[in-house]
Amino acid sequence: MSEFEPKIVGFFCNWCTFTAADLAGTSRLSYPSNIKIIRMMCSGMVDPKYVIKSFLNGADGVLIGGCWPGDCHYINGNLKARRRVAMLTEILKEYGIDERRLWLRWIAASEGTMLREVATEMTHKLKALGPSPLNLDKNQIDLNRDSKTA
Amino acid sequence: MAEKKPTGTILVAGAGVSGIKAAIELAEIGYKVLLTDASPQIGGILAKLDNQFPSDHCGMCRMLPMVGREYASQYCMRKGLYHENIEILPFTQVKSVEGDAGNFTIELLQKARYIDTDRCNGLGECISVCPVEVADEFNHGLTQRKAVYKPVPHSTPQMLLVDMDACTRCGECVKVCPTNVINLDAQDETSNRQVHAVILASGVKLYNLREFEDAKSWAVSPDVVSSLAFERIISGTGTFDGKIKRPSDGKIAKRLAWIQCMGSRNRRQNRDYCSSICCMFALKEAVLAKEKGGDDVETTIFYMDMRTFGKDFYRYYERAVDIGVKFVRCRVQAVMLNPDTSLSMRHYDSQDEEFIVADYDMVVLATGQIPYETHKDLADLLHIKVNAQGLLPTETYDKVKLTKPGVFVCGSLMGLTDLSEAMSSGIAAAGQASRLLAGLDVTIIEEEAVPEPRAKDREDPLVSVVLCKCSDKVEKSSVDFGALEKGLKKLMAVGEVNIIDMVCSDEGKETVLDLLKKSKCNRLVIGACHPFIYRNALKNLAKKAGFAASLFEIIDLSSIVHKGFFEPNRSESGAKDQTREAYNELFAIIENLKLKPALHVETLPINQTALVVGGGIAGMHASFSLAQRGVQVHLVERSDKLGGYASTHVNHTIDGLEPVSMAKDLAIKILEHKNITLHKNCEVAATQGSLGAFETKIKDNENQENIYLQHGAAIIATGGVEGKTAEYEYGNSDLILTQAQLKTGLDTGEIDVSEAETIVMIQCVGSREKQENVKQDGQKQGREYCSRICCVGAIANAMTIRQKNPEARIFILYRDMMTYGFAEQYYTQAREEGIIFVSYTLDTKPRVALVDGKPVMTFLEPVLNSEIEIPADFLILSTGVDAETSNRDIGKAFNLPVNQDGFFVEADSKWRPVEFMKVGLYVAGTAHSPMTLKDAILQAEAAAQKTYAYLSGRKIHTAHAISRVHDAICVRCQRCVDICPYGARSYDEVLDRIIVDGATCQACGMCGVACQNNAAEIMGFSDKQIMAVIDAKMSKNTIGLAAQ
Amino acid sequence: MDFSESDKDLWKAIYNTKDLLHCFNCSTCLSGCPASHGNPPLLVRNLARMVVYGLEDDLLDDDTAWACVSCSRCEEMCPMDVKPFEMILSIRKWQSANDETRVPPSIVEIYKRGYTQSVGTNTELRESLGLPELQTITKMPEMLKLYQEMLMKTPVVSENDYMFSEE
Amino acid sequence: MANFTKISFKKGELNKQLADLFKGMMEKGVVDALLSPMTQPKRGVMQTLITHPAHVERIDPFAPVVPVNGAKIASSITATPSGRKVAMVLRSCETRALIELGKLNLAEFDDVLLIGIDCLGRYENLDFLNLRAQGESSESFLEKALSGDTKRNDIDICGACKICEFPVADTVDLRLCVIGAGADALYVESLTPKGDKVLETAGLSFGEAPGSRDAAVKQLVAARTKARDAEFAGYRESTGSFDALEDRLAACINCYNCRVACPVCYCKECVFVTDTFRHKADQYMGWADTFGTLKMPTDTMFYHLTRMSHMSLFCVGCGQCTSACPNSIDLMPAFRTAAQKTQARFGYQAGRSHDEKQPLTVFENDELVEVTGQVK
Repeated sequence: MSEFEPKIVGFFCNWCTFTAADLAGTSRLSYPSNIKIIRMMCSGMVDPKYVIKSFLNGADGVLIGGCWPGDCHYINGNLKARRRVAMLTEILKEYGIDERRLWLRWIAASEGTMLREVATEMTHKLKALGPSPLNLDKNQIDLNRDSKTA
Repeated sequence: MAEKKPTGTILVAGAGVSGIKAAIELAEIGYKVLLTDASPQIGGILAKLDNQFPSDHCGMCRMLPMVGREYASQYCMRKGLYHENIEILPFTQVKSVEGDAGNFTIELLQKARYIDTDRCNGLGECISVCPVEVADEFNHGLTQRKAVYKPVPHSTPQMLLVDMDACTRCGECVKVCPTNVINLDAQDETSNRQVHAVILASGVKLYNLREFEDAKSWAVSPDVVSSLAFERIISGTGTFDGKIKRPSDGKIAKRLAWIQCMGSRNRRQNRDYCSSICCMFALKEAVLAKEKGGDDVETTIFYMDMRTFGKDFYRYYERAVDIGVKFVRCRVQAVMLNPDTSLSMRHYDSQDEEFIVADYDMVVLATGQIPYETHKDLADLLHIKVNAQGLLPTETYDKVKLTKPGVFVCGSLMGLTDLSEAMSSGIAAAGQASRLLAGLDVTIIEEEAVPEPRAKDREDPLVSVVLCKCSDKVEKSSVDFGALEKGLKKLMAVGEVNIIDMVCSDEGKETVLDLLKKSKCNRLVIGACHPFIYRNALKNLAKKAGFAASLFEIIDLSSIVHKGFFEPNRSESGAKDQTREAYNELFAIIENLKLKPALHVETLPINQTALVVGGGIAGMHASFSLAQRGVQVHLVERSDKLGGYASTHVNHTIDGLEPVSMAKDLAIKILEHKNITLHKNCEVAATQGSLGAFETKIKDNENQENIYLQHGAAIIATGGVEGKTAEYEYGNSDLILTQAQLKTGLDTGEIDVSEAETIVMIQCVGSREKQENVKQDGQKQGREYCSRICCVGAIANAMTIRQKNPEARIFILYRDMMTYGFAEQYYTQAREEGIIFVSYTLDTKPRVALVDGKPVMTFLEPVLNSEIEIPADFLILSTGVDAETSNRDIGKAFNLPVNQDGFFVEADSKWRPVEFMKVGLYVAGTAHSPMTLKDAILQAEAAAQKTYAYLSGRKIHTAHAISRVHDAICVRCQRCVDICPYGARSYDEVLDRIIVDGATCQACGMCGVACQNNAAEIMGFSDKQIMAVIDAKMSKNTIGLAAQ
Repeated sequence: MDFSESDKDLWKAIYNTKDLLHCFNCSTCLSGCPASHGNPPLLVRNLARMVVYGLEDDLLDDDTAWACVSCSRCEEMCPMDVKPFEMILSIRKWQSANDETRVPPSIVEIYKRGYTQSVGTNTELRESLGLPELQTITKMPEMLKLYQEMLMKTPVVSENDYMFSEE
Repeated sequence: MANFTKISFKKGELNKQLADLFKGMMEKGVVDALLSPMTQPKRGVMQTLITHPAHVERIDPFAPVVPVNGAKIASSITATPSGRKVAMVLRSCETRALIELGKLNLAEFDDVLLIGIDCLGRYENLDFLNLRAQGESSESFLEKALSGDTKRNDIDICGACKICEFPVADTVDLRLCVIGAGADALYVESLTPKGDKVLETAGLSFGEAPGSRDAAVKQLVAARTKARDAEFAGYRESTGSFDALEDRLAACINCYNCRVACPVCYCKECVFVTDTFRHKADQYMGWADTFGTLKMPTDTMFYHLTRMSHMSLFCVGCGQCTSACPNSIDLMPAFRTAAQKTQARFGYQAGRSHDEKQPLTVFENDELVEVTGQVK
């Protein structure tokens, strides 16, 4: 059986982490393709619903990338994000979703290297943690396989 | 047929932050800007700085336009800039400037990059094969780069170039280039352009410690670095990923020292000026070193005067002291290299009277500016002569206006500036240029008419997908485009899928345009290689084909395709994964587009009237600047006459200004100007509204009536007053005066100093001290800031006394002489005139006793470390500048923040110094913080320009993406109002609902998250869309691809 | 410190150039001064300050100007171009002119030792670096004698020969 | 502290004494209106707004039932000005929720006299009606409940009340104290200057607290806290995983009663019933495609977790969610355990004080550094 490849939803701030991801891409700093990037205008725009939805859809981890405190284009959206993540972590923990599955990281636009490090580290840690309790696919019918065998 | 008027065009030479700011300001009005830079990139020094005082972070993107943000780039500024009205020309020198104001012909020399950056994909295949390695300028030689390189590693688009001096012409890069854009035989190109005005923003060179005569004393090791090189060391993107390591051996550095005034304040080397920003630079670096390096990092700053003169600078210094940065007031003679490669320096401790030799791991030199050469070159370019100081000659009162008409300066050309001044001066220079252009027969770039919504935009979503094959790149990649096309076509919302070769090429674009014009779809996705490069070309393409801007998306196929490109030998399952990945990305963007409403801009009417609060010099200057450009101005002054503080107290200044007569002249111009309505004896009572439509109630105290003024924007220029004190026996003797009293007394002759033997002045009375330490009438009275004008003011008064009485002994007791910039020369001159300067600290404040009515001074002479007692004929106190007491009331009326010192708090201390968070409200002069006359005028010009940018048109358009309120489900809890960082939301009690100011809203989405049921929502960024994107990205549904 | 006796024009008498007045006490001159290692140390900056203040008596009593070894490093590095070395020489001249009997102990030191500053301090360091022991005139009695005879010919020594007698 | 007034009553006259007290207040103009639980003409006890003193006599503040958390009602009559002074008789859970609503501009306290009662618990609505039908009165309830006995014919007070560590309302102007007061008396305690003034105007004297009150309150709180901890531990044991939570909520039918009943779910309309969650048919099909099946109605887990993220910081533990569920899902512990954690994270306690800012409305530069674990 092939190695477990965790799925990570990345909510990246347009002004920093999203650009860092682009930089990493074009600087050929390859980072794990486990991250599905969704561009946000600000980490403070990440509604708790998005995080919950991601986990419910089977994400093994959620990475929110924002600007360093003081750098936020919208003054303090990142600080708001930090409080929300703290709140969400507490709720998720209560129901068996390990806090190591929800990451908030400050990654500036020029920090393509850091993005790669964070993405790699998170992927490694999630591999060690194993699939999310919401991603066990117990009853899943793999339609692809079905269609081939059919 | 009437000849078409030319578009107003301005050359901004120098694309550092002040040049960029000037360019953006002019572009916002609608003028065309040519923004050149001699270096291969834009951003100047700031491209290197990750951390800027006072937040120790960046936030550079905050200088992007607020209104009309969609015309400009919306990404990190340190990566680059785009604005529809700005033509950016890096690696371009201005070779000549001929002609006069309003009609310049400039010759530009565009240096060959040897790479066609329009077609380069920025992926740097060439870099990996280049065999040449040279020191990298960007990291100050701390790292190596290739001959073909990216000048700013993190810029976007990545504008590569070949360093022909280093290139061996081996041709490897040409061979490997996938897009065939390298031409090693490219030539420099010259071109002539017509412009109406010129703004010089090229900055000045910094002292290079390895080039100059003292080098042998300092540059004894690679571990002695300049402060800019140190920025690269602490930068997260820098040489050591932000770890503070020694360049020589890469070992962690724990003992760090900074040496100030390197290359400046040096009369011997003909650099008798202060570089102004190095003190804050060193403070910031020392603080950062401690924060990044850990508590065990020792930081020592060797200095002469800590020049913490700007707003909040002193508090930052206090913070540095608190976290343990050590300050040593001593200049050292040399850095010595120890046998173990550590560095050592010896200094003298005057208090303990002993020499101390200490070891350091690294030494940072605060290398100052060297302006004369640059100024000389620019003067030659303009066919003018430098002034007596060797600098470009400027108008007496306008720092940004050269005596040569039509040419303006900003940024460090005026003298090394901090960020805030770089911004103000950039805006002010733009303002001066726009004043010139307002009087010329030129026009602005016509704004495209807002397109009418098409009928089909309202129909069910149908998406046209265009995918670029990107020539052979895709052939090499393992994404199966055929399968992708088939899969996408199965989606209900997809109307058509077209795969085109090279969308970026002219033929490609035409093909796409033809296809799209015939399309029945109402939404469009283009998958192209590098959206940052092609975004605008593709946006125009979509527009031409009639697609609504909000119903068009570009997707970066490159990141997926390139993966295949770089790893062509991926396994079959890997290739399938990749195709699936591309499918999922496209699926997500289609899902998003499907749910996106057609957004249209709102057009807001603009009342082209400005309100200026305060009739001091700043207020008058701003009013006149606006009136001259045809803006109607209401000028509100509390007293019964114009002029403010400077015009009543200061007849002449040390730099030859005559504020009283200048204010008088200005007042006459104000009174005579048909566009200005003066409201004397009036006070602001209340304001409501937003940009373009404010209404302010003013109280006419004379006629006891209320007046209601309608205006589109307002400038707060309330000024300041001389500080009060009860220290040093003030008030108990006629011989103890404030500087202002002395000045007036000397001018009127009421104070006779001809017989005086000894005159003592004390600086910083009640200033730069914790508020709680200084009490007066039981009130906390300390000014925890530097008032900026007192040191030069004291010197001016001392020199006047010296003229009247050459025999008098004059002592100036100071803490740090704040004679920054070229004011340093006054300080030198004063010493030359025999005025004696004695420093004191908060622990060794001078003491005064009244003996027979005469002040007898006792103070510590710090050099000789002994107490001096001396009777004085006069004791003069520099009591600084207090904020206008009315600031708090005005702040309340406009809902503007006032800091603990009573000055107004600007939107951003670095990037938006004359703006308030609320769009349409601006600040100028001492209302902002204590400042010199010239700085107040500079700010007034800047505030007027900000105002003019919006009031020059009858209407403005909001952005497409702004937030809105769903009243029916809104509970009016006002969490959105509280959380909005821009004050764009308010609760209207009469209507009982939440109002959004569309011009101010920046679509940050804070309201949307704060509002738990989406009654507040960003149009085009709805929860519904984002959740659909999550669904799509996480979708395991590969039915679309199953048939492959 | 009593200021009533100070002479504000003293600098004109000692070192009549405005160069001196430019001094802003930055301490460059003393931080690398070899004579600042002496006891008492030569503190060039302080001398400049005394001149500026016109502290005549104090200055007359101060011997440190005589400890200067004329390396002129202060002159080379002074950012204000005060020319401190020139000032030191001027102070020496002024002191001699204003007190003919004045023979500073440092001259006695020079007479006895043959040089101004002790050089014995770095013996261990020299040894560790493999450098030979420093050959000083003290270790060459004949040379020292010659040197002393030479000095004895100068008026400042010969007129005060009682101070130089060996006991 | 001497700010207690003793009001003695004869057996069966507790409500009459209270009615007299409030009537006096209204007649003296201390307040213009009274919001209090009142016996209804047909059946049951409901919060009732009384503006005429003549109608005060039917009030029954200690009736062990809370059909609707009074905070919502109080909000509706104070969020916008009415020009009237109103006294409100509420339980701790109601006042605490009301304080949270106040921070959201949904309640205004200037014209309100908050009167808290000592609360020994409430019965579910139907249970209460049955007990009343069997002749139980508020006084008989109090009498037994004060001795620790709340069970009647196998019917007990709700789970939320058994573990409620706030039997006494704290952030109020006046408090009607029965704990430690003895069987024939009740104490009116003033906690604020506003309360003092009311008592003065009403002509009541100030005296000492009943001697045994403090100890009795402490004992009750300790017992409840212990019960709470045991309940939470048991809950976490059984429902600490996502699977278990899914199992617990399996019967959810998206009726949203829990959020309608919740006093701090303050939205006019829940986001889950807005357009945001009005999905198109192909969306459902897409979801079904992923696993081949799709449980309908959708978004039940999403709803509960989101609601937790929205209100757990304000949760006062009143248990109305459990009471409201038509499918008997015991939601209270699910939300209270999460609330315990989220509130603790910010050192916040819902309803503790008017001045404490709600955690998601204030932000500092240098806080919660552990979230990212990054230094500059």
